[in-house]
Amino acid sequence: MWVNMGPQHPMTHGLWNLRVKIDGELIVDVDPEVGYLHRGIEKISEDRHYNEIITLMDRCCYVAGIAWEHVYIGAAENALHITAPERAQWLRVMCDELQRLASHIMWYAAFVQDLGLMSPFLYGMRDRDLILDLFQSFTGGRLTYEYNRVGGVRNDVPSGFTDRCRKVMDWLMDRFVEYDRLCLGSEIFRRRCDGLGVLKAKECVDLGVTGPMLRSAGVARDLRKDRPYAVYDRVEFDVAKADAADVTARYLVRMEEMRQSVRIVRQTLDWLDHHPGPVLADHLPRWLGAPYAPMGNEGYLLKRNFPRGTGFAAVEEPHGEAQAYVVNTGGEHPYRTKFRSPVFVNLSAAKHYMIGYRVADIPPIMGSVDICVGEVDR
Amino acid sequence: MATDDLATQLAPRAGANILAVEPFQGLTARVRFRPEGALDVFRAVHDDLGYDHLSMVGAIDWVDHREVFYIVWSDVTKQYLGLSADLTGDAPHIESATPVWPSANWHEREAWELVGVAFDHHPDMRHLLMPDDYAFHPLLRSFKLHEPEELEVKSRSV
Amino acid sequence: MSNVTLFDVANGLATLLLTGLGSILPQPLHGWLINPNLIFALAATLFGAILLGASMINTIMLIWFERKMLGRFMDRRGAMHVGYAGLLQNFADGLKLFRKHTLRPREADSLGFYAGPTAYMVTSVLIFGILPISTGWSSGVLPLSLLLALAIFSFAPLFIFISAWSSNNKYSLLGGMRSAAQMIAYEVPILLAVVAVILVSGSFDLTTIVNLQQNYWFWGPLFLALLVFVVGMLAEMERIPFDLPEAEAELVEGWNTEYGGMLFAFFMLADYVRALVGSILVVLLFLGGWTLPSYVPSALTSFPLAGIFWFMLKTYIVFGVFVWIRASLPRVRTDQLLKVGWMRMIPLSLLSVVLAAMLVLVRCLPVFGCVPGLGG
Amino acid sequence: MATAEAAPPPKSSGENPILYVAKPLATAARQFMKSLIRPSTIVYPFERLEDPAFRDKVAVAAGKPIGVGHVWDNYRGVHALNIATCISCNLCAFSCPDLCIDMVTVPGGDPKHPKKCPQIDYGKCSYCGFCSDACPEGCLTMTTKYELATPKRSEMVYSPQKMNEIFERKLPMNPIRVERPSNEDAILLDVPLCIGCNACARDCPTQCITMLDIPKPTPKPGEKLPKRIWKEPVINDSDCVRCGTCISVCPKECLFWGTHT
Repeated sequence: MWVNMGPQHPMTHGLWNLRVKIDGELIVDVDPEVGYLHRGIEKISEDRHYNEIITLMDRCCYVAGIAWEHVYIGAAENALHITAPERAQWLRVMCDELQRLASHIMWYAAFVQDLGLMSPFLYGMRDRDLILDLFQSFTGGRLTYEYNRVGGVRNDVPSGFTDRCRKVMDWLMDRFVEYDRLCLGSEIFRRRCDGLGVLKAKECVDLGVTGPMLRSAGVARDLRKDRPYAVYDRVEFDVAKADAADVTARYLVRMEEMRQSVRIVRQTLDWLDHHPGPVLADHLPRWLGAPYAPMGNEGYLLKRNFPRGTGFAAVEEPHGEAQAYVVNTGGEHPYRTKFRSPVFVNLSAAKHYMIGYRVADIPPIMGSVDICVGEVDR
Repeated sequence: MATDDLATQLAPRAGANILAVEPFQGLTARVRFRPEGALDVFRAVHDDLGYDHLSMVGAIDWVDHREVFYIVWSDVTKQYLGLSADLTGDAPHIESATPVWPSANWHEREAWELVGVAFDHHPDMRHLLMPDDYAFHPLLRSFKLHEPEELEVKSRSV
Repeated sequence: MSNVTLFDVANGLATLLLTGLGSILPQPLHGWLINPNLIFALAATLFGAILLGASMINTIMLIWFERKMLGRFMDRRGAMHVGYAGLLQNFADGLKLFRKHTLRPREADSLGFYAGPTAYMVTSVLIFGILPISTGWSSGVLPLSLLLALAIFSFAPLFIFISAWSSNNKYSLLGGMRSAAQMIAYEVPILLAVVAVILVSGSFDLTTIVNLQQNYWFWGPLFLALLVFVVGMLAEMERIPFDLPEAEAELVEGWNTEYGGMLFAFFMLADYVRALVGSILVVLLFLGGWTLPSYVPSALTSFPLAGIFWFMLKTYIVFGVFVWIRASLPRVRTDQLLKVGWMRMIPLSLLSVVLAAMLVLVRCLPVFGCVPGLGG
Repeated sequence: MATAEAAPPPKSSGENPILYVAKPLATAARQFMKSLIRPSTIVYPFERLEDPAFRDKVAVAAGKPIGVGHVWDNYRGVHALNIATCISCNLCAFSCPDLCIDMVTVPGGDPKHPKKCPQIDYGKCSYCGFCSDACPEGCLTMTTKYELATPKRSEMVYSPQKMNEIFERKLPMNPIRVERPSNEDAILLDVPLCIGCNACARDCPTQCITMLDIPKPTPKPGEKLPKRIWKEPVINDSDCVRCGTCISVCPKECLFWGTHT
């Protein structure tokens, strides 16, 4: 019997459809259907200025907006041969980690709620709100930040921000203990999650699975360590790793990542306190340096013969490895942008970690993948 | 020089199909190859160079031809490598990378439906993001964004 | 405490009404109206109406109680805008559901679709006619009231399955099957736990059981039975952690996916009626019902309706424990649930029966000393 | 696990089964006790985070970092427009990625140069703030107003007057202004192409272009002088807001962006 779990279904957390073939309560086949949220971001980008694409990136993944901005900005800066100032890089790292915290807390909330436990959902939303408050205090937005610019970030953090941020980090560290008590301390949780959705390291690599799913299989692969971008080579942190490759292992990896993120945020705050400086690169081309896109660029571009190039950047987004490929042919719009979403790939491997389990296991397994449909469909 | 090393390493199995190995912003290098020998190149990159992880498959419409690019990652060298092939002709097609990297499955489905590059011997070539009977390839340059009146979905399944 | 029963009240009301009405009417009508059979019929109707009203109001207050309490567990407030502290919110919700159009899927089986929720509701409410709320506040002395209550209580899976199957929906069917399997699996340990109580009290009559435990509530000596009974009741009431028939994460709303409007309200209300009944049974069987130990000051037990007050207080506290469990535990899986039911709960309940039998044999209770009347 | 076999049963952690739910129960109970006094919820229509008095009360009373991150003034909400200082430079409309800004005529301009101010369709707006970043005069800013619910879609279109009313309410406005880069490109003139038509000076919103006379060269014998007005635009760089209007109105495409050498 084929059962449609979606497009409107409490398990899907977004707009996609998991077609499940079941035999009694046993899953015999699955077929994820995506595309319900396809907005054609890659097509719209063809008609937008480099900076205007940032607004699209925020909507690419609605729980990890600023991380996606970083993905795109990295590729765009490569394509345009621009380097952001140091302070901007630190700010980006801080934003990435705050976003990772927000995204993982959101994941925790939704995942545990799928197991039928509603209190952690509200605890999670409550604590995530503090991070959104922090974001709002310097970007002006709570979900769609529009903070990065080609060549840096829009503005510096306001005074007093670092102290507030530290306070929130302390609060969060206490909450993580509570989260663990509610989940790992509960035998029912362990019995629901242990041994579910196993995807071993070899399969993970073959299927291109990245992020916490891969790290839960014992592969300590993290772009922040392996191929440090921005200033990740200057902060200290450990790569979270687990060996069981099941749902509990993914839970453990994400919880550990949150703790490491707090650690990184604290280091960035210390750096930011002592190193004032510009946050936007100087000597930007006119149509990038200005915060807007003025008229009359076409003739200018022809006369200036702006350098062309193709940029590629990979960023360890909360869900996994996000990559962007930006082709700059010298025009004011990128010729082609291509984004690689980690969830897209993790979802495409669904057959390999879902078949053989039971219908009741679908929510925990899918929850542990951390689906964000916005970035699957783009 | 990294690019020369790559070229020599690739030479025994796919030397004939390699057009160039060029430096690339953000990647170790980019290998341009002939689409006819795609599978050989993939195998060489996967087995000999150890790039066991396919990150991305994308296609670009350059109006006169189309380009397919692959980004692969090696856990040993911790490096990305780009592969790219230019496809010409009215019906551009290339061998599917799924036998070498199973993760190419959805990427190739997406590249086919958005840019119209056919992947031969793909195990499951269906529409992914678009409706099942969508007749256009939206990421072609000829597909204009601001002229929606020209676009009509030919048939629609209920 | 008076010896007036609720039925006596209803009977008196009916007599007053009919004789009063009859006295002003001419003869043939007068004769018909003061006919004892008619009076009895009206009394029974009144009794039912009072019971229904009381149980419904209690159920709705129970929902409010759960919402508020769950809110505090989750660091939020719960309903708070309609009425004082949201007291009237559930009435508003009920009114909204009542006004809604009832939709039936085209392919659904009409008879089962409508009969299922109705029968589920009716059987759930029926139990209130049997349960003694306080001294005399019952339909009378039923020697087998406990058995009857449990028998009616266990009708539910049948009706749930009927309505699930006739909805013609895959989620509903799965949920209905889960529900049936779960309820049948947990009937047995519940009954066995009740057997322990029966052994100790020597009676099937709830009033007798309650009166027996005035000074030694059964939860102490029969702790194992209480545990089995509470866990079984959680499963029977389909509350978290055993709410997998309507596990919304995988089955949307389980067996009531296709229901809306008043039919959904039936299900919802009946669920809470069953929750109320479950809590009441726990209080009756293990927590001494409306009695307080004789050493508490008599001022606490002598005010009007004191029995009902203490009884409802205990009931709400028991329900509060259910809410607490709901707020802190995730839901288990079907196979685990059945495994726990058949392989853990039944041995435990059997053990509790053996323990109870031993208690009866020695005619002594731990802590309370020897009780001559033990075991009836 | 590509085969359709039953998964192996999960392993038990081997703890005491009676106590195995004690930890989460205790955690929930602790939370219950904590939130008995005051849950974290903010009762929104009555309590607002943008109200500083409330914020302090909550943060202090609850002992939680509620609202600690708030610098509400930074919030990007509905725009406020100061019509009086708007120079009709069009930059907001051009910087809008969603094309939701229309420039509409407002009273106050002279008949030759009607005053045009932005009208924003909030049905399309994505609150990215590019327009207020682009505004050279700081007259279009974003405020903390965020309640836009309305029964009609047409009411989502905010006219300049309506945004001016918001400005007059003196709500906190986003204080972050993106500084103009110091090495900003200027507008340069390709002298041989200019015909001295005055279009740029006429349309310049800041009136920073003046047309200066240039000497009419004496034609050599046989050479034909170009047909033009013997004037040339001179741009006052310190007044110029770099809106590019002159470039777009120039009939001969003789103005362009570039750096002074």
